[in-house]
Amino acid sequence: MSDFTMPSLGADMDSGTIVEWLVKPGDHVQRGAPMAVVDTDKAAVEIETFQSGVVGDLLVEPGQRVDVGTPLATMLAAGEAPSAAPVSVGKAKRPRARRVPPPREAAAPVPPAVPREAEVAAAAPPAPSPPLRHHAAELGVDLASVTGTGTHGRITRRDVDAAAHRPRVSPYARRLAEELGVDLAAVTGTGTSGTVRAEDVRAAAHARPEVPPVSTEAPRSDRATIAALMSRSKREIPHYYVATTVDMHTVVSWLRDTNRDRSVAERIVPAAALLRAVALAARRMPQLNGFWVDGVFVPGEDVHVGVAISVRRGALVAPALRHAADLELPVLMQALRDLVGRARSGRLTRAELADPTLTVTDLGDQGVEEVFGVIQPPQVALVGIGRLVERPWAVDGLLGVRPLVRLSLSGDHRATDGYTGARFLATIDDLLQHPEAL
Amino acid sequence: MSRRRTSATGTTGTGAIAPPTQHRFELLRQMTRIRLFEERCVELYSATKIRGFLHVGIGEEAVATGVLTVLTAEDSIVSTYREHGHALVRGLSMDSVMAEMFGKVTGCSRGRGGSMHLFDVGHRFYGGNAIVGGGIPMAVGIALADRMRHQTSVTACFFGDGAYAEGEFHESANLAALWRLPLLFCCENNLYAMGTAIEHEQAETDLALRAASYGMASWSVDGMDVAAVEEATRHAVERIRAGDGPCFLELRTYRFRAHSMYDPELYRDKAEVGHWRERDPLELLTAAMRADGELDEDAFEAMTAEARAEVDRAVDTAEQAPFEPVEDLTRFVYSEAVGPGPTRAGEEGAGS
Amino acid sequence: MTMTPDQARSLVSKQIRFIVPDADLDGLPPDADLRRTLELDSLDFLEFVERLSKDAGVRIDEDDYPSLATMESCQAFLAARTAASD
Amino acid sequence: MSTTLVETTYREAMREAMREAMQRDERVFLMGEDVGAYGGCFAVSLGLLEEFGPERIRDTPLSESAFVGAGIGAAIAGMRPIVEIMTVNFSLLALDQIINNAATLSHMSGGQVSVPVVIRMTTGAGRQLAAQHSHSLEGWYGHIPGIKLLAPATVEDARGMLWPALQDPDPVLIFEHGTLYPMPGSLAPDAAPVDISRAAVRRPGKDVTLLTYGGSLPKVMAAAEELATTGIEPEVVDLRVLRPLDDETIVGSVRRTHRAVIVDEGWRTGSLAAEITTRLVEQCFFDLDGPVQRVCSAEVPMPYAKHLEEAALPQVATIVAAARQVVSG
Repeated sequence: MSDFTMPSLGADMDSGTIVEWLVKPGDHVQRGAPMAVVDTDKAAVEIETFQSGVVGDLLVEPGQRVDVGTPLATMLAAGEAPSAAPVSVGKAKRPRARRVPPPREAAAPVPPAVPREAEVAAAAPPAPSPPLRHHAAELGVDLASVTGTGTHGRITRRDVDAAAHRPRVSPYARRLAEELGVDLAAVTGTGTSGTVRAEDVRAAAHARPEVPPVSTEAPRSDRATIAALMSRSKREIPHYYVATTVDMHTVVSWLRDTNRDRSVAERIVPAAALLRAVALAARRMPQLNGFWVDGVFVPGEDVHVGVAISVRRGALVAPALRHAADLELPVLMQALRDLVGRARSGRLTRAELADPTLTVTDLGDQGVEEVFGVIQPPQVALVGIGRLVERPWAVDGLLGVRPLVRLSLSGDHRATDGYTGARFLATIDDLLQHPEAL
Repeated sequence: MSRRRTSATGTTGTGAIAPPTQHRFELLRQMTRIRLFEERCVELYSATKIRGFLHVGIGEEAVATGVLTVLTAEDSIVSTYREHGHALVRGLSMDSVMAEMFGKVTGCSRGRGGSMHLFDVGHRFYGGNAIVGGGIPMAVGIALADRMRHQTSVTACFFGDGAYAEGEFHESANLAALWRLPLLFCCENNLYAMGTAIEHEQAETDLALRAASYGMASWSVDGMDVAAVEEATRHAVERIRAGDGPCFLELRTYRFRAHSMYDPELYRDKAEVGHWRERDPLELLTAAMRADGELDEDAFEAMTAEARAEVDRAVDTAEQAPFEPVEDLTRFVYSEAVGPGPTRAGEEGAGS
Repeated sequence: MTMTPDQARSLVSKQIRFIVPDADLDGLPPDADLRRTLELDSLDFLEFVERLSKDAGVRIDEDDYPSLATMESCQAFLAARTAASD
Repeated sequence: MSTTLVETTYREAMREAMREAMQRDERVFLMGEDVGAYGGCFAVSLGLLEEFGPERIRDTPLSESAFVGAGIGAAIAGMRPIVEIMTVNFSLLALDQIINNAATLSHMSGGQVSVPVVIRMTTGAGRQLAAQHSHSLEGWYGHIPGIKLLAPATVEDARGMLWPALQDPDPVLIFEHGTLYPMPGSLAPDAAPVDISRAAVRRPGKDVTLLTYGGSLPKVMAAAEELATTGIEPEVVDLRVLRPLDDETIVGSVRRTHRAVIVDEGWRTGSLAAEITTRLVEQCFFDLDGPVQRVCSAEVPMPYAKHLEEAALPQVATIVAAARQVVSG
């Protein structure tokens, strides 16, 4: 026993309606014989059987729509008896091609439209379109307060933007502003209808006052926040300062040797060695590695050295070189390069911008020999590094020329005293004399 | 360059000299393979295994078989969307054609062409073509290339009575005749351009008569009698190889089923179909062989069973065959970096 | 193949522009100290050296750093270093 | 190697390219309307019939579909035909062969069939030939995967693009702007083939990128000179290849100048200029300091009267204005 199923008569046909059966149960049919007429929404087509045999039960009534593949009748091998009662055989009225949708219930009577004020005044400008109303709401602009510059006083999108003081900014200008830390709200556009363009942003960036030589920056680089932080630091933190000169000869010559057989990409700069020494010293003297909060020193859970980085055009950020005490010198070097690169392209992670446990300001490249930095609350220490410079220096009683660097420490006298600060610098100095251990 | 105005338009009757028995049995085998293959395709389409468009040539088997049995390996074929018979007789494996219908990567066009675009450059089968008359100008070009390289190969180009009305046919017929190209125009006149009877689409329905006006030899042939088709083709191909320029065959035939899978056939009545069924090309040949006492019934039965098994195998392999990985979607939009040496038709042609 | 001054100049400018995109190189005097005028700190300079050596295909050791102080000296250095490899 | 340059024209450069190709490769032949006895509608193939004979310089009946299709068929069967369609306006009659066969066969046949045919056609307006003889349809053809499009705008490209195009295993369409044929230029006697995959910076600059191709290049270069006198340094990019577009050069330039003006003789809607603008918005959005400007033909059937045609076509003045608009605007 097998099934005679609804065939697919075209790529876009997924169901059909039996119009009329051309056979009845018990009929002997040859392969290819027409079995029924099917309506496929486009026309009535005869469908044929692919097997010879005896028609069994007709499973689908004329007028019934079924999916392609649905069994329409059973087919018996010769001799099998049909089981169920025969389905009514006959011609059903051909269903109209498109089924008329049932009449909808009488629609609820529409209340007479209350004329909005805009429609009352015949000469009033056309009401703002829904998307425009949405845009205005988004920007918190009260449309009633906006006078339209469009035809017949129609309010245009530009009117809404102008009302919301949203300057139109070219994409390049918007990117430049972000890179240069320029606040777009403060920039006047010289383009058509006040559009802010790249040169406007550059002009704004140049007009900014010079960066104070000494202070470190809070992670947020805009001027107002830094100013608040620095004045709070000076107001609240009793700074003490200690400094020393470190003979960098051993470090510098060690670096020259190891760099000789390193590719340029893996070379290590003195600044990295200094950072490494500070990190190791901070691990040895945890009292300088933490925060002064509500009158109590809270030690940092690990050493995260804040590195003051100058982003182009004077802006400064001090993201943390995390777990610096665990980073071998070559690894720290690459981490440093990566950190600086990302800082400059504005892609620092949240963790990196969170508070370092102490900060280092290396202004050697800017040419100063000694730095007296302002501690960044709530930290309790800041290490200042000057320029590496060749100087006459007594070596075992003889006069020689040595590469020297001035290290300084600004300490929060509430958390530590000059004694600890001095020992901290001495520790850094000692670490720098054994570079291979860095 | 005088052009002999030959325009024999006589119809060759069925009294052709009977080819040796073995050859007639092979013709019967080819026609049986086509018939069983296409009948199975109709079932597979109804069961949604094959999608898109499906145009079967059940009833026109004698045309493909009669023409292609004359051509040699060096000759080329350009066909249309009703091409399964041409492809199978030309030598495309039934597995590769069925796989193509299933859209599998093992299909002869990697599943990208489907029923209307079967390709096999190894057999110089330059595809079906879904644009009515679209392949004809290309066939002119293939013939032109062969002629320019002084080769005696022939290009056979199949098209229907519908294509006969396309501008591309007229331009090509004129160009081929003008340049005396080795091209065989095979017009499968099945009396209907989809749903339009020939008298509603051609002002003059004697297509061979009109073809002669381009200055090429033209014949009308009984497209249901494979022997007649073969004889006419042999005659035309001899003239072409001799450099007499293109020939035109009007092969009068009939398709027993609808134009395509979806076609309520409102345009013709059952009686006409019944009348043409009486001259089913398979039955004509078996009757002729039986009359001449040349039909070995057991061999005939075995051959039919083997053809049916061949179709079953093709369907099974097609069902298991993989689809082309989606990552290959853009491959071959442009030819892939091909090393030196004749690996593609373009190059082979130059080499041979 | 010895590098001409112009080629050297465009090569050096290209590397600098990676680090300081809007550096005003055209107005830069040939003898101006690159590190100071363009505010290149030690890491910037290291990256400059790294890119220059890769792009020019020449080896640059730490001892060579002084000869990359100005545009002029870079041109001379690159000419010499590429001539040496002829 | 004699370095003395030879004075020639765009037309003669293309003719020399065809002569050299036919001398070097016996599979190469030229087919098209009036390419033989008449010497080519624009005299590009003058003298070739006498040199190569009627077998390889084949005049065709006015049957674009047939002879373009024949070119495709001959390419499939191993030849390397150059099919000349007199003008892009008549190529509409052969679109079915170009799109449904030439561009499609390789992919649809699963890589079995390749169609190494070169189809050359004259294009563009500016010679008062009125609407039916003045179309610029590069934008249409640039829409079709499976073919490559070249627009030689210089004598050097006219001489050097044909040989690599003939070596290409896929169909290559070469658009020759009608006004360029008499353009003078100098070439080395044995001019080498040129690259056919990259755009070219014809004039380096920094304030705005002027992108163009084919017949518009001379006008854009003139506009660039005029802008330079007013302190604006434009960079002129000649696309040379219209499919596939050389995004790297286009985007690279606009990333440096932050402003773009595209000059395209096609109608603005759905033009090559529209496609390039979209790619700039996709790939250089954050580098754009002003909206991309397009200088295209007015969306009208090209009028016959000179003053109307000039008003409809991109001109030096309109290019300068567009550049100034995006720089200062």
